[in-house]
Amino acid sequence: MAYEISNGHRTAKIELLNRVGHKALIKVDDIKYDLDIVEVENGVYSIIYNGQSYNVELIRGESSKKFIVNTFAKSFNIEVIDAESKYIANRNKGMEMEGSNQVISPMPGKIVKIPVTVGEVVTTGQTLIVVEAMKMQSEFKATGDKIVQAILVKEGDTVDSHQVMIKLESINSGEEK
Amino acid sequence: MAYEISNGHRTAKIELLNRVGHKALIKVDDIKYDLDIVEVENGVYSIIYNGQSYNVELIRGESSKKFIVNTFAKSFNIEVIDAESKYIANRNKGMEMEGSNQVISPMPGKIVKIPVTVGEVVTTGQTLIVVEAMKMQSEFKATGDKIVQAILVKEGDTVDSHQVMIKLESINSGEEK
Amino acid sequence: MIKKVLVANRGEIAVRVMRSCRELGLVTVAVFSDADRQAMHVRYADEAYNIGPAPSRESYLNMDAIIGAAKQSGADAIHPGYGFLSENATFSERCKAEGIKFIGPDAYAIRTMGDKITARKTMIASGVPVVPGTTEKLSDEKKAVEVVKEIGVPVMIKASAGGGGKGMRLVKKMEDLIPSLRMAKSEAMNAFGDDAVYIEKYIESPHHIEFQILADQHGNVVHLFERECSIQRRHQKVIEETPSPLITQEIRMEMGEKAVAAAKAVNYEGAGTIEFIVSDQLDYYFLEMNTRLQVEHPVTERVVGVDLVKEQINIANGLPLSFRQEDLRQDGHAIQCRIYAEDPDNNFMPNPGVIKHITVPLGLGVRYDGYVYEGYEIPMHYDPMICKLITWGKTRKESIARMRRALYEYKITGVKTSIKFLERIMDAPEFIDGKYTTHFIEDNHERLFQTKLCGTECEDMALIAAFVDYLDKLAQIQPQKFTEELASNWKDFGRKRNVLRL
Amino acid sequence: MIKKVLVANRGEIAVRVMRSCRELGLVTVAVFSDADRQAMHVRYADEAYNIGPAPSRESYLNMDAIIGAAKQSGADAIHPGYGFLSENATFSERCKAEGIKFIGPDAYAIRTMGDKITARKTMIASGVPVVPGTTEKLSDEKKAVEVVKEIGVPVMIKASAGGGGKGMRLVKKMEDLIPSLRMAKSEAMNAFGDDAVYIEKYIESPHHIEFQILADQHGNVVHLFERECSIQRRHQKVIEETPSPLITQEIRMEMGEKAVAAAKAVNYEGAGTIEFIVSDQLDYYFLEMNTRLQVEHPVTERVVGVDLVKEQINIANGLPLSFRQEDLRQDGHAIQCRIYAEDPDNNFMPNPGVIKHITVPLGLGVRYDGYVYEGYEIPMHYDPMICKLITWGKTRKESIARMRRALYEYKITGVKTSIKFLERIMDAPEFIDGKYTTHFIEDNHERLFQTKLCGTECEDMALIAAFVDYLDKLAQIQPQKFTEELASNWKDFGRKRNVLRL
Repeated sequence: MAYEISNGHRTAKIELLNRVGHKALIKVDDIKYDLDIVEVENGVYSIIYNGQSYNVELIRGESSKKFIVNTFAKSFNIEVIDAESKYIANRNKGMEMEGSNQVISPMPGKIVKIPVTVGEVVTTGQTLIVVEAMKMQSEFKATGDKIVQAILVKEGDTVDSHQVMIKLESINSGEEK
Repeated sequence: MAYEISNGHRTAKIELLNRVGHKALIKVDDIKYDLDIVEVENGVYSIIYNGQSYNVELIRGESSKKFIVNTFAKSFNIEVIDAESKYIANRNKGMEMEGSNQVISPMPGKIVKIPVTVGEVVTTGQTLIVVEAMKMQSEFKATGDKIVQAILVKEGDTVDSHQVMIKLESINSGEEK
Repeated sequence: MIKKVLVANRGEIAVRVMRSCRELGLVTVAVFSDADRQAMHVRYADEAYNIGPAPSRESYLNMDAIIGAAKQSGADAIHPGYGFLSENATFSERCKAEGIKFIGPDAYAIRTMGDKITARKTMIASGVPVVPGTTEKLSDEKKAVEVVKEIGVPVMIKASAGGGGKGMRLVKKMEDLIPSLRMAKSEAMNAFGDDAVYIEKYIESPHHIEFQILADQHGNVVHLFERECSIQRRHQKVIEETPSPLITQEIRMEMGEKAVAAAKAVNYEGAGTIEFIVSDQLDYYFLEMNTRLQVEHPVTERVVGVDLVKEQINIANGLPLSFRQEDLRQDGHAIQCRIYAEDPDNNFMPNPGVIKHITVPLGLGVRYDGYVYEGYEIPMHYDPMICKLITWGKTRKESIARMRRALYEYKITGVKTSIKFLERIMDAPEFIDGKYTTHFIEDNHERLFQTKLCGTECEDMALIAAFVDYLDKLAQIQPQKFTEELASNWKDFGRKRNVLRL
Repeated sequence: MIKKVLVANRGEIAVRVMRSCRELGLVTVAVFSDADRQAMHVRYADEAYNIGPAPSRESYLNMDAIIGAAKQSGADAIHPGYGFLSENATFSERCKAEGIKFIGPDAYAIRTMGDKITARKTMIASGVPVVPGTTEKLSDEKKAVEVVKEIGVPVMIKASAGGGGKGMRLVKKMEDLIPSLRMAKSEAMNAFGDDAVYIEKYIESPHHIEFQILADQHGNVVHLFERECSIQRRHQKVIEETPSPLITQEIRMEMGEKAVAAAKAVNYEGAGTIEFIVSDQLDYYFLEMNTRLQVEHPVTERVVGVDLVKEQINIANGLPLSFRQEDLRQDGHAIQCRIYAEDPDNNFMPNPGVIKHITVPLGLGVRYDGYVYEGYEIPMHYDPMICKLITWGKTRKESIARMRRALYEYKITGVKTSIKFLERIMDAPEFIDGKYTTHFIEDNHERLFQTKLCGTECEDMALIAAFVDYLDKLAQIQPQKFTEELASNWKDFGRKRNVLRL
């Protein structure tokens, strides 16, 4: 069975054609790779292809289909797309929120300051929230003229990575809502 | 509930009296230990008792009750003894084979030579089997005058750690059989 | 003699100090906040005491709690590491009053050097060159205009109590002087509770070069040569090396003498660092003194062959220095990279988290000073530095090649790090040629932030690893489903499908 | 110039060689047996090729397979490491014939030094002192008696093709000579297919001291001083150090000159080692030459500041040595401990297995050359060495203290190791005083095999860790049962029991 797999900027067809022990024949789009692949440590794969030795380290994401994968040169966010993922993706398409209308914490931290209130009109570049982690304060600013729709945290709160902190509404895009 | 626990040369009563987070009150025989204990890595415990910082590393054995435990000073074979273990221990007591009547491989290796045959009478110090591992050959010798009862491996075989290779029978202890 | 040392710090420096204590046969005592129960320094120490909640001011900056732990454990000395209480004159005094040896200078030296204006005055009095500018606290704006007229723009306005770039203002045109002065004073007041500022000539192509000194209780002071620390980002050092590729042997010995004079001026005791700003023409000026061990001390240790922490302890024990200036020499070249848990592709945003997997670089000429381990969660409360990587080579070229090799070997997953950014610095021609100033990172912005190419094959290997992992994990969870899905892929395709149709 | 290097080895030495190749910008090629697919050298290399089944003679000793991999990968040079094919004259010749540069000496040097009698003759001709004894293959028993009458008992009978203690016989009384000679000849025939033996004067309190040499293709030969390797068990080195605590500077320079003469006698090229046996009175005699890199080369690298693998490659490239004898000096002191997967408490039985957990010693002055990682299974087919731990100190005392600290930090579970045995050597007065011979381990048997005391508290901590682990794993498997069992332990004892009775 062929799967689809995406690394953010490219979606490829991928198929396991054969596998015996640590030898595998895998087709990615039109290229067939005759590989020697083995998980040497938890999450660390050693791949030998055409004599080349590759070390690939991956971190399993929140679902079994999502990975952060590091090669020597680059890091990728990779997702295996099966029927279920496709269904969810399609269902969400209509209701998906514009990325810039959420303020998301990229790291765990502590809320130092929220200089805005719900309902307030904010302009491009205005500071919405200040988060502190590892002795450094990061200011998160409005990327357009918006209205503060909801503030989901309060000063002194601890936030996790990827947590939504503030929701906004674009002012000049009435059709979106 | 109190358990019994053995480290080979000593069997102690052990009981968890209280535990909140990583604080625990544990009684070993007559001593109550008020501890801060936390598993910092898989199988590695950090214990702080009376300000002293202990690092204890353990390897889980074939059953959930057996451990090899390394402290800075020494290594122990530890076994938690519950009702089930006691029953098995009692049941086996009668039929337990004398240790020296089995030749057991202490490490994985390859059988190089078996200079004895089944039924052969061997004398103290006579070589029974030669095992090679890591470029070194180890000879296993008879610890008494015995009869070779069974040879469970053959030359060229690979053996695992703790595998029984040869069974013997003591000559001058007819009552044992 | 000291028998038991409490290390009032955490992270790599706590472990590093304890290593030298252990080599000296001293018992080590760790202190830890609630966030640090699982930290390496707690595991490494002979004894460990909790000193309060996660925020530094309630634990690692809490003098009462630290003195309390010292009393409880019977420690006869406290090593402060760097940061936290290491340059706190009150803490040095407090230790003295409690009869515990503070491993570092006394309050007088810390105070004198801690106030920038007082330090400038003291240096001028001792014949150590300072950057041309004011020697008094500036309150009169007219006086400021006079000074700047004399030394000429550009100038830098700095807070006397300052550090870390706060309360600093660069003035390029005379008409910007007064507004900048007012802003700097207001910033300084906010940041340090003290609006004292002073003005210095701004050096156009500055190099940051510092000298390590050691001073015993008997008036002997030596310097252990320089460290070149011009690779900085937002006034934070990123890479340090010794010897400096800039200065000559003549200037080196001259600056070393001035560094010794600076330490003698405050009756210094222990290890300290005199920072200089150096122009392209090798004019050098005193910048400030750090009255503690520096983060970058390992490069000096490697090239001079001295364990600075052991020397600190020997000095604290009242022993005279075991070497004279003429016994010391620089052998080969050393570089240090600081590795942070941060995302260089996202404006160096801190990135605390759980370390999933780590492979440490090892082998000839590599030193690794760190504290994290697999499964350890880097807390969000403290400094994002994960480790320091130090390489040595017979030549500067070899030590760069070795650093490149070490960075290649260093793998860490779970948090984002600055490793690839550091690799790009090692490949930058200006760095390789040793021709760089403190503007290096700014000047090389484009080169330093471009990501490496990963061709189709490399990209496909990433996809394949994820795919195989996905299939294997699926097989573990749903062995049945997996067999069905895979059946059509196997060579004995027909037979298996028939079985499944039954 | 060499661009791609195939490393015909495995384990720590393969990784170590690749590190230097990477620093030189060379592409690395690994070869591996079926047992080594997951080995670190395969993961570290840029390229990797399978060369056959697990047994060495079918893979790492298989010249055809290795040459085949070199051809396939386009490697222009082969580094043999130590062991395996490193001292195989035929392999050196074969590489030459195939147009691949063998990084090491030519067949003539390997053959001359490989045969002990020829080597002795060559050394005598070059003015290098050899142990008094025969210079010809001994076949005539009368001749043997004559020789021994001349030099006097005790004597050692050795196999000409020998090594590793095989075919050796110590003769203390004249009447034992003939029977011992016959046995040695028979053993030599069995072990090496060659019954040639010779007789040497036996040195009563021998020290094993060797000199590292480097020789380029232009006739330049230098020595990089000595290594003291007298701590041996069954003729296998356990601990090495440099400088030797035994010899004087005068003897050092004299022996160095003889080592250079020895290398010149066979037109040597590359890195090599001249082993000497030294008496308590500092009489020294040529023992043998190892025509390859030694396991213990890192102590020399640290103290002399030279990367020996890089020098080997530069020499192979035809470059002249970049330093003269007078440029080299010894700086500080270095010690190496070899850590084996073996059980010192059970007659050093090899102990292959899976590495469960490993904590590597790090920090100032510590070098760790290894190859195992967590989850790696050490195969039973090859050498039991896990790693080499090297420490440096300004003085011998500091380097011992640092080794003690490093051994303390080094934790490895899953296989038994010699770590604690090595710790006891570091604590032995004879070792600390630097007054030891090759009989050290025998002489100190009782001290070296006594285990450390672990008091009641230490013992109880071991019990407690096992107990808590048992309870926690039980709770994961049987949450219900666990709750019942524990209920009586909790403070809210009454309430919970009531709930359970419902």
